[in-house]
Amino acid sequence: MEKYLEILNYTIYGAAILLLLIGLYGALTKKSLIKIVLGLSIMDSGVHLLMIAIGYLKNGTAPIFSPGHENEMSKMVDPVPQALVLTAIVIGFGVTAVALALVIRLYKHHNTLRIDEIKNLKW
Amino acid sequence: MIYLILTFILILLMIGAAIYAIWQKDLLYAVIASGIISLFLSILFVILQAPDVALTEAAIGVALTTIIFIIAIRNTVRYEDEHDKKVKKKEQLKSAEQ
Amino acid sequence: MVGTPVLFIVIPLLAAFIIPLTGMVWKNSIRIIPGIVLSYMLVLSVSLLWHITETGTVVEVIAGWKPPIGINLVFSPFSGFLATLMIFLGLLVWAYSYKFKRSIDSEPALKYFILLMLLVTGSVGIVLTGDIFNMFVFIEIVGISGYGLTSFYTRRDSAEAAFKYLFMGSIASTFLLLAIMIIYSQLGTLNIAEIADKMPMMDNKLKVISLIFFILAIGIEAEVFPLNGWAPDVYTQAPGPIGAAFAGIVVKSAIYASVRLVYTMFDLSGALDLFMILGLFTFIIAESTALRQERLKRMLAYSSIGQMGLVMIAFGIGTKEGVFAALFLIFNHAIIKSLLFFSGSYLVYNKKNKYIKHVNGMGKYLPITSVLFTIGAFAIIGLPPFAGFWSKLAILSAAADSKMIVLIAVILIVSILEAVYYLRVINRIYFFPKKESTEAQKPTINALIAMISLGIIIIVIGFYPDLITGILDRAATDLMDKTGYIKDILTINN
Amino acid sequence: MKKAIILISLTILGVYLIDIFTGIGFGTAHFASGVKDAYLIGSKETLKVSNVVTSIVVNFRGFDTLGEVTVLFLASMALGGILYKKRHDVGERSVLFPSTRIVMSGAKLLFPSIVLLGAYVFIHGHLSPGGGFQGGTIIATGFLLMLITYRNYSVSHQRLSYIESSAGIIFIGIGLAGYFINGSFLSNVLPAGKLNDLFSGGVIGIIYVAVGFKVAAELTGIIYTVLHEKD
Repeated sequence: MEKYLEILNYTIYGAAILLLLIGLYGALTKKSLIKIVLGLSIMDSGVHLLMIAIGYLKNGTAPIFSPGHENEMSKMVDPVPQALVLTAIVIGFGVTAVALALVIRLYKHHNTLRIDEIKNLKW
Repeated sequence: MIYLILTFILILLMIGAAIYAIWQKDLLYAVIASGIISLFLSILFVILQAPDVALTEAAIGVALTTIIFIIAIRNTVRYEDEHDKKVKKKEQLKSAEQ
Repeated sequence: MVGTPVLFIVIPLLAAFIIPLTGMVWKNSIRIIPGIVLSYMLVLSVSLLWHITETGTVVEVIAGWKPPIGINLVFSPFSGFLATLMIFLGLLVWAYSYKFKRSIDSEPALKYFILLMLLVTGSVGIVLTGDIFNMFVFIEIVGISGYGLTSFYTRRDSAEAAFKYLFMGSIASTFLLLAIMIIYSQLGTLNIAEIADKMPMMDNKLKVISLIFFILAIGIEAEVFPLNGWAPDVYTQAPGPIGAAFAGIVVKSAIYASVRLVYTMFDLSGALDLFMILGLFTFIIAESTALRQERLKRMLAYSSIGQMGLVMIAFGIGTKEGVFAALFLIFNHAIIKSLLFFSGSYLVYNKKNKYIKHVNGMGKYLPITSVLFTIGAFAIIGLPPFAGFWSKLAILSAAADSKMIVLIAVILIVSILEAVYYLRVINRIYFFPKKESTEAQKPTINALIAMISLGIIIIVIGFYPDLITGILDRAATDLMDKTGYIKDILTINN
Repeated sequence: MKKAIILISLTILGVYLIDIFTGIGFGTAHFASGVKDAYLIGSKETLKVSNVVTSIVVNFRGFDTLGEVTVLFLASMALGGILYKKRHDVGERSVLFPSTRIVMSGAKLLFPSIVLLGAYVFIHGHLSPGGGFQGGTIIATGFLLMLITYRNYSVSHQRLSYIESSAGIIFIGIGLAGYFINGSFLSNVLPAGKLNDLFSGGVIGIIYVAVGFKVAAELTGIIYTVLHEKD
């Protein structure tokens, strides 16, 4: 039983990689511009989960020195990936907002969201 | 133990929501599904002992990203196959009503 | 000494936050402040470059934490040279577009100049930083200002080009994050010098996969062959001077990042060969595609991609002569391609599709611009009295020293292709009759100043290459000296 | 055909990634000596900040945060350029449905408490989970609620620009104070105080409050610009 539960642990990596692949698949094959942006944002979520999972320690605690527990340093999970993900999430939101603004403008010019009908430039 | 099972259920729901978001032709439903991914993701971050990231993901992923997608959809079209005849008819009927 | 490297980042950001406030009071400050900031950065970088010839590399720590803990900025001969070049080009782009969009109200202009200033700042940041995650942040700064500048005109296709760029850029940043995390999970650090120091501890399989992710991510920005689909469209759709900024500034910073990875961080022997093969593919395919182009800016874009391939070949040779040739090529390409973009956009000014045939007979109506374009074209082909000759010679002799005869043949054959398509344009400028309908647009005085100063630099370097070879030589030595780089950073006592 | 090729290559990528990450291992320490311990000790002993993520984001790697704030600033700039129109029409927002009375009064009731929560989160960023980004985004969601509930709720672009710029100037100003007093940008110029005190961590709290204001103003500006985009 315990052994099977061990395998459950790795499902977090599996889930993160699956999210990444599903997002990439959507971004590469879908024809609708909004679907493409959606795929990119799902892909970002996958990478963020992967980064947090790398920093995790079994039975660890959050990297905060709460009063009375100042000496539990060795049990803390790695704070560095968390700080990096914090930065990456905010950057990802900025990129998504710019992408959607571009989508709105493309729709205004071409009156369609389908990428195979917007091809003044070669893709 | 209970955490492990909870994690497993959350992961299954998340992957299901991701597949639904890519498969669904109605963009509004797809966007809501991606918001649900972010929601489960932020719970997962709490389980992985990252409360700071969970707060950020909850505010940005669930609220702001979803709403900005919805505004974009309201400004463009709601269906992925807008040239599908059925959908087009529906849209025409809607605009005739307004 | 006027300041320290951190001011290269902080002063432009401070100015970017101040400009919206002063713009409410005094509209012209929107245009003037970026110029002042860029000139200050140029003075600072030149004086620092002078300073490090005596004292050696300047390493600055941020927030007072010594390198593996805090972020550090490195101003070495190599990075300092590139930073100075980028700032100089940024200043020229600013001067060229100073009167840009003056007739329209100030809001788009505000965005244009702030985005341009931060594009330069982000590129300088990529070059100076000594931390891979910090590099990721600067790459995103460059990316977002690039998307904004590409879609600056509300023309039909500019949003499409920008979206294409954004799509590639997002995938690139995902792979970059993956590579950074793989390295962090193994070595527990993000500092480039410490990664280079600890690299032998890492498993070989993980090393290869993270290098592949890095090259995939940075190759998109550096316009390496299978990943450069976005570049010609962006060059075509962006405002004219921004094409020069992309070719001269953004691509150079991406090349710097990939070179830093291959030469300093990874100790894989096959990495240089990978570099060489990618460069050869990029060079041959881009130059032969350029031959078939009908639009002037598209042709210049493919030529620029081809030159980047040549730079990668030169870095791939792996000897000090190769690095020297590559740096010389980077310098020449930056000034020459900027001149070509500047003068080319006046030759096809206000034409809808900017076909090459629109330049017919412009030699009579725009004499100075045409002469400058001709100088640029001759220089990039590598004709003797101009700067481009010396860099082509340097790369050929570096290849000859390493006994790569096939490489020499390939470079010479492709150079003939290059000569064909440039001479075709020049033939049209001087010997074809002008069409009635096309109108010539006289360049503004500030654009003329920017172009003429570039032309003068090309000719002067052509006659006195010694002016530049000293600093290039020091930069090449600095790049090859891996242990020196690690020692400079990790043993700093500040 | 194209889909099949993409599926096959994605499967290969997935197998590779899973192989790598099972090799890296989950839930165990991966490296012998990393910067993690230096951050934990430095945060507790030198900076006296109990939330280690905050001390990394604001002090150890504060330069990243400066870049990140700039990315948001640039995104709102680029957004304004992409969706530029001669004038913004306030008052007719056909993008949204009209909301009912219940939603309207509910939003009015919730708005102050959301803003208060956001302010609490970024003031206590160095003691408890949260901080400038989190608090800023929470405040922005409060404004978002008001913007989508009331059809003619408007936020002054000029005022947002004032807040944005002055918060950015305060951030860089504190950094430059460290540069001129201690010789390195962003270094702590105020006394560090005692662990788990509200006034601890020196400049970290002040910088995080500035970041909170800036993020809130920028996100509200982004939402506002996109919301007012219509034909």
